[in-house]
Amino acid sequence: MRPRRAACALTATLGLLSAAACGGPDGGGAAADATPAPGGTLHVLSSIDLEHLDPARAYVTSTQDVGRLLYRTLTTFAPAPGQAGGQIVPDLATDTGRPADGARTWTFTLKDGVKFEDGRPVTSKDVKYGVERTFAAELPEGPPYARLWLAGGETYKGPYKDPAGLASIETPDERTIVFRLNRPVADFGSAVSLPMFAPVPQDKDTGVGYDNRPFSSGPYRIDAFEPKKQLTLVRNPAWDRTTDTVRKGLPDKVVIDLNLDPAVVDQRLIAGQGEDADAVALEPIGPASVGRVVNDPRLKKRLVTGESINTRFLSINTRHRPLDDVRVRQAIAYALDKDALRTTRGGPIAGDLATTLLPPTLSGAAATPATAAATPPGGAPEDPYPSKDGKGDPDKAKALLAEAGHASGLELTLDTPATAGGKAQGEAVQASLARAGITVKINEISSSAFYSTVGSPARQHDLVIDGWTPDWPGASTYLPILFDGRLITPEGNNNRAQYDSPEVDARLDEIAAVGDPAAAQSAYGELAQRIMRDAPVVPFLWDRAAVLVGPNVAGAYGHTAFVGRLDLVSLGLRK
Amino acid sequence: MILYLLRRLAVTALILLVICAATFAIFYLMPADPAQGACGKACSPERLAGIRATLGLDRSPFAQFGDYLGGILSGRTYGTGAQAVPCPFPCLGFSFQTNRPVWEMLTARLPVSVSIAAGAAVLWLAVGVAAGVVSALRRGSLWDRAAMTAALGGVSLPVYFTALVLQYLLVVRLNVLPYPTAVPLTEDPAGWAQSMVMPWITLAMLYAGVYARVTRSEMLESLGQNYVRTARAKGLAEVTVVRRHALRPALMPIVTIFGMDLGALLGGALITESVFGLPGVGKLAADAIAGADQPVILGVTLVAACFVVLANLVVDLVYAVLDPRVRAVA
Amino acid sequence: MSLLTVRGLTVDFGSGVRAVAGLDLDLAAGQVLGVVGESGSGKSVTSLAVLGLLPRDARVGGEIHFDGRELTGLDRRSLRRLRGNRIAMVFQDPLSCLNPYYPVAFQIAEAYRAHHRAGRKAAHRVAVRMLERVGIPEPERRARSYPHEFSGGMRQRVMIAMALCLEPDLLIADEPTTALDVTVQAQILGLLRELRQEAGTAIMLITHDMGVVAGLADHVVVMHDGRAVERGTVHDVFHRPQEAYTRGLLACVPRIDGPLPHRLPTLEASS
Amino acid sequence: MSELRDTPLPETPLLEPPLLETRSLVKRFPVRHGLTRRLAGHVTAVDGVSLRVAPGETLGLVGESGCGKSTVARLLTRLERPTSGTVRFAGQDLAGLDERRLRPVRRELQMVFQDPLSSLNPRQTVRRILASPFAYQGLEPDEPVERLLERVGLRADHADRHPHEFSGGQAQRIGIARALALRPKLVVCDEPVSALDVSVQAQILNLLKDLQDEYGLAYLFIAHDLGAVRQISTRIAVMYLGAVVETTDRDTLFATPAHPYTRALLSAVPLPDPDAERGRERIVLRGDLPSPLDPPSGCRFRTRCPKAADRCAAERPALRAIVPGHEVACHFPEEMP
Amino acid sequence: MTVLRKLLAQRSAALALTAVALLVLTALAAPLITWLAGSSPTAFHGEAVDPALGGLPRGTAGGISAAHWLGVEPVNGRDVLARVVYGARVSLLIAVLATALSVTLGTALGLLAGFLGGWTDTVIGRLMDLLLSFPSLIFMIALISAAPGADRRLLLVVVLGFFGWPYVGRIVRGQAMVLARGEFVAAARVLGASRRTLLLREVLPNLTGPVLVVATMSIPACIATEAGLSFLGVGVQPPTPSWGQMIATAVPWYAADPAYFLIPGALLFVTVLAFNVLGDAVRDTLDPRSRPR
Repeated sequence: MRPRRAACALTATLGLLSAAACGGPDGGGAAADATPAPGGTLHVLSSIDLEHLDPARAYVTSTQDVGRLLYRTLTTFAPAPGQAGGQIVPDLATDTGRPADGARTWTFTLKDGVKFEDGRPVTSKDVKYGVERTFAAELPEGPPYARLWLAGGETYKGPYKDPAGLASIETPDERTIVFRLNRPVADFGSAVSLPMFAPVPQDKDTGVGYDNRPFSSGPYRIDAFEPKKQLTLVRNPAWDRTTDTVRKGLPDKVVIDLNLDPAVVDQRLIAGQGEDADAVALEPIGPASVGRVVNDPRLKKRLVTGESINTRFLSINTRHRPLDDVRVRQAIAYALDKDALRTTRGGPIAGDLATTLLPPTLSGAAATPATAAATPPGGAPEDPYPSKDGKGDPDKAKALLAEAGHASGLELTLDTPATAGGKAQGEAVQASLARAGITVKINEISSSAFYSTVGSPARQHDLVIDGWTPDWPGASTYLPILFDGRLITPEGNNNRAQYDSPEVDARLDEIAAVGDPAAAQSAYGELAQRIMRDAPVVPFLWDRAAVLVGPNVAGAYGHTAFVGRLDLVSLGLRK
Repeated sequence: MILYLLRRLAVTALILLVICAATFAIFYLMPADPAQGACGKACSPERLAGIRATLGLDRSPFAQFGDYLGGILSGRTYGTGAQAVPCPFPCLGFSFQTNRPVWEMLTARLPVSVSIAAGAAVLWLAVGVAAGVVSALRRGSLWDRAAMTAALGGVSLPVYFTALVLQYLLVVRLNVLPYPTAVPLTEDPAGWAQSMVMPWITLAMLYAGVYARVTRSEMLESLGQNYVRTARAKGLAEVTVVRRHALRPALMPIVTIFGMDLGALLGGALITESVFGLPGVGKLAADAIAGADQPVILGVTLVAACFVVLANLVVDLVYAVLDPRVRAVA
Repeated sequence: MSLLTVRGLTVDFGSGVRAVAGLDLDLAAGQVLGVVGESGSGKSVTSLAVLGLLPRDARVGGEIHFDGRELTGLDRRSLRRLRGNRIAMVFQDPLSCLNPYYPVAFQIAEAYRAHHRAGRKAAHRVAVRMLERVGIPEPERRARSYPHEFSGGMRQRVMIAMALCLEPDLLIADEPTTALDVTVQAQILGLLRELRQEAGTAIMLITHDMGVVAGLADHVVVMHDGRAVERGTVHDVFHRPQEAYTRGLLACVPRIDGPLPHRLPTLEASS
Repeated sequence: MSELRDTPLPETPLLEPPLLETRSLVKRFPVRHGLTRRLAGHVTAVDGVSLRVAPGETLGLVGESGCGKSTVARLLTRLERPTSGTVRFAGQDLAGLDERRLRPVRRELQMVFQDPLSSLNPRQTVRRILASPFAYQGLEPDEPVERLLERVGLRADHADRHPHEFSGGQAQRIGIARALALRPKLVVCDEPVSALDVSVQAQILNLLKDLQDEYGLAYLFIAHDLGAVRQISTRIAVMYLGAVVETTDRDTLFATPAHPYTRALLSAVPLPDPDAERGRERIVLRGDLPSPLDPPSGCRFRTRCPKAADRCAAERPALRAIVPGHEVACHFPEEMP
Repeated sequence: MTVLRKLLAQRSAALALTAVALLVLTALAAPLITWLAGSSPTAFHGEAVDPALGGLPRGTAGGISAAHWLGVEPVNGRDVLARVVYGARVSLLIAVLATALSVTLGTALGLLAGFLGGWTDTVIGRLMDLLLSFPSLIFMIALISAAPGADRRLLLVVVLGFFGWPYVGRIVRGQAMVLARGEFVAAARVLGASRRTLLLREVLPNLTGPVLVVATMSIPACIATEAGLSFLGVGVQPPTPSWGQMIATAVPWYAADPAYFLIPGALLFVTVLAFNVLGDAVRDTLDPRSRPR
């Protein structure tokens, strides 16, 4: 297994705006039958906003997808559909990193001839500065890995307060950069694919304002950006195609319309007229459009499907009575109508019903790229709480509830974000649990307040529709974050089941010490099954993304790293 | 007169201050914590505190309100040192979600809202007032009944219903118009008009109904006035009687509601802009509310209120110009 | 020869009310005809019927001859040419009869221009001259004033100026002094008297006030319930009233001269 | 400032102590104008009015519109509070009384209004309207509503109708019945007949007189119609621009008016007699009533007075008796024969 | 009641009144109707929708069938008829209660302001101006989303009522001002009526006309605003149906399943129209000026 990344937990798992959000890998190279040509203007239609273009703050899939057009990172994902896209390849660096000292020291060498948009060469100091910025309190949203892993990271306050810099990042010369870590990190070569490892020239750093106009090292630079409205990218003349094996840089211009109505995005792409012929959607199509697209062979040809490593599940607050009784939780796991939940997201096109925590792409079986392309859902581990067609088994649930002393039913509260998708899913949970005699009250929370509410054990209720995408393919940024009882925090908590099992905690530590990624992966697979027996969460969907592209767009495929959405760097127009 | 204007402006400022304070207070009660939102997934308490300090959220509500007011008058700076974010006058706050001063966001969105409001206003005034005048002149006729039924229908149609039916018919089914996009008038007048047609019709259907009804009843009122009888007794042509003696007084109340309506619309047609996905002030407000971008909500609320209050002032002044009875003593 | 002859005039309203029920009137050029009656007697409706100013739902029957022309059923255009030009009208409440949005001179000039080819300036000069003639002080300055800036008496002078600027043959004055105080009423009546002598305009004076008629009219018609109950010269009607109604009307008005009865005689009419 | 404020009321030959007496009543209203609602000044609607009404008599208060006569009525019935001056009713000073302590006084001091229809609550039946005097005073009605109606010449079956079902004259009869329900001693009649047709006027005037004869009422009868005032009054006061210019008994006033304004007023009333009218000498007043916002100095009437002299501008004439019982506020009153 | 008789004499008003009555009846009889139709507003009917087509209802016109007379909702297959009749309950109840609140507040405050005048009038008048110049829609949304956990129906009633009262207050104030100057009020004062009596016995009964008119006009406005708020995402909590809620969920489906959008939309339109026609008729009946001569 190679290191990967992703990062869409925030908007993604709950489908805040569009029906689907984060997804995973698979070979969805549908409309790849024509070769893209250089030139023209590519339009991208998005129903959501781009959160934080600043590489230090970019932690949402769509931003990372767009960011790849703007800046280069030490390593990155291969520009390929399916499992192949999960592969880490060199980008700024000449290789995927050279570990030493038991993976405590990582050395990268920069390629020659990589330039910023003003023509100056990208140096190791720019990369170091870019990483140091992520320590600044003013630029908070990025991933935590630099702070967690770099030696001395816990005390460093960022370059604005501490201009001396972080000693554990060394730049012996302009093209060499050395990271000294406080622990062995086998995945570090994957971690440096995150945007936070992109170069930032210190003299161009405008602090918080850098978000509006990051300095480009990729094929495009920002021409104009108005948040929630439009981002216009034009060709970066200093970009040298020969240094870049990942980005094709075909269109002359990329115009990204933001914050459109999701239904309008679908309809414009279905119509595919005028400029919309040269357009692609950034997000998957909504449930309401599925019927039209699936029934029309010409439209179906323009639908690009990509698999993701995202799992959606219902978290059960194991600390609340009577949910502290495992039988009650198991009853919920039996009762849940996974198929109804999937229908709210568009039906089978939105992905496969989940049978366990880890999607096939992450489970031990799928750990080798060779088998990846053809992983059928059947390859996944067995569901401990099976039901016919995933529609739930209310009788079994009732029996379990009776056994636990709740034959007369119980009442639970479900937290959902106040969005169309959130409501639809909430109602599906409500209806399916009602069949087992469980009354669910829906507590709508304004989407902006949603994470701070459910991330606070004091404020969260009994149930929450949740989900997780690891930062790169592999369970190392999944199970340890979600099920380690020691990581339950009073605010910003990710373990929303508040699952606290010393046995599981100990096992997590053991796996973290395993050096071989493949062995670790299969160990994680077993642990996932162990956790499932306690039913702290009920997985229901392994996401897939179905994205519409305009008739004149070529080179489209869904990319695992971008939860199954299009890989923008490969897109071009047919003529 | 100058003194009067100053006094009115002072009252206006006071009203805005109260609106500002009320909005501020409500956001204080909101559960969403902007610092938490900015801190992200892995947020340590220290980082949270740092963000709070930068955003000024660690100060007392009153101090924050004071900061805000100060910013409007003289601009302000968020954070300190190298990371200072300038927010020049008039600083209506700074959106940390989009990294823009609210004022800049508003001014960027205003042209769209103005386009929508102005075009719709022309349309509804033309249609509504004309229909109302004809109805009043042919009171009880078939035309009158038809027009008034249509007007009542227009008044009863929810905006989003009209908007979506229009979009379904004109765009999805008949394909005669493109989906509305924000095209600046200066760049592509035809595209601008194409994008604006549906919002104009949507709003005009609602307002033309209102205006037709008001015009009709005002016209009936003024047609019953003794001075209209005098005008007829003078032997004036009927057209002159209607235009000069009946319509002019009837327009006075219309000026009032027009000012208010236009003022409210300039502050953003929340639903219309949302349905058509046009990035005006209303859409900005809707998005800001969804994202709990408090500075933006506060800014939009203030600016929208400002438009209404200023529209009130303008209406009063226009009244003074149009009505000699008010003008004479002013 | 009679300037205005009304024969068998009937006016019915859509609501079924018959306001005038067969009225005959004669008014010779240069003469003043007083039409008296209480409210609801149909006197104002009669005056509006002459000018064709009744609301649309009113049905007018009978004949109205003016200067030899039949007015009922006349087309709108011809009727409009007569209005203001040959038959002018002064109404009861001068404030509500003047449009508050225009200066008084404009409203006078407007009447003038409706019937004469005249430029704005020329018409304005006519208006100023007329204001002067009806006794408005500083007519040049006051011409640009608005109706609300005038007192009640001055407004009625403006109305009269407007009515007379076209030198009509007939002036219909419908309760011209009712809304005014007695001292002002005396001024306006004086003005009407003067104008009649100077211009020889015939006046149809409609009022409920017997005193006003006595001072100005040559002939009198007493109306009651849409009919003329008595007609004659002013002298005959006041000194030798034939009808009980006329006598009652004269007797029930408390006077400032003559004997003072303890109780006033009253009409049998409904109260 | 009025120089008249403290002038003692001249002696009048009253047989009894006055029922109502006002001294130097003044009422000012602030005037706001136009768009700005700017305070344009104060209108002194009533400027030092002193009046007396004896039991059983009728004092006519006459004047043209805007002279302040209606304001006097509202001051007497305490619908307005005076700016200064006193109102004594049956020996009691009403000035300091609050609404609660005024209530018993109101039983004896009633009012009849100008517009008969708008003075009756359109939502109430006549029965309820006529019961309200007792209800508001907390009394039991001492006679049935039907009896009250008959007294003012209406039928008993009118009791359950609403005001809009009545003609103006009938409505005014109801208003009178309401005012009389509590058996007052003084009724202030504010233009009670001016909204009515002439024939109805006569009936109401007769009714008022009949009721006076029957109950020994006193009236303060306010009107602009000199004929009506002559018909009903025993004494008459003439007002001009907020002040009384002349007061005397009825016959004297009409026979030998002493104030130039009174004379002009009388000469302006058209007589229903063509011969008398034609030969009549008329005093036509010049110009308009001066603005009450900016009244002329000295004598208020001097701007329109045919007799005006320098003294009139300098000095405001006091109301003084030229013969006993005949008071005039003029520097140059008409000589008495 | 004469007003009712006069209303029934006008054809359009009679029609509107019938429509409103039917609506109220439907709302009251919602359980009976769903029992007859054999449906429930919350039960999912997975078999009625096709997951492969994104949950589009099977069959024509939004899945209209013998089992589902007005079709089913996409995705979850809930019965549209059941939701529409239960939605009528919620929408009407909210509108009526909000109107009751705004009319009570508006009448009380408008009456005080108009009758008492002076500083009372200044304070209340300024308050009304202030509320009227508020961008109330923005404010309502912010307010509702700022109060988590509260009963949305109650919150909607309070918010709609609170922002609605100045419209009532303005009219009542104007009327009360005219009435306060009326001679019959002066007559009552001369008779010794206390201020309380004047307000409650003399002035208030004369306000029933205008208040009835604004109330009739306010109900459709509240229904529409409630629907608008639902449309913008701050409606009643699921799975409670309200028309606005239904329309809001139907919006993304308007092209794929127009019936789903049109049914509650058309009902909303007809209801608002009926109330507006009724309001007009009430005003015409009570205000003789606007009656055809």
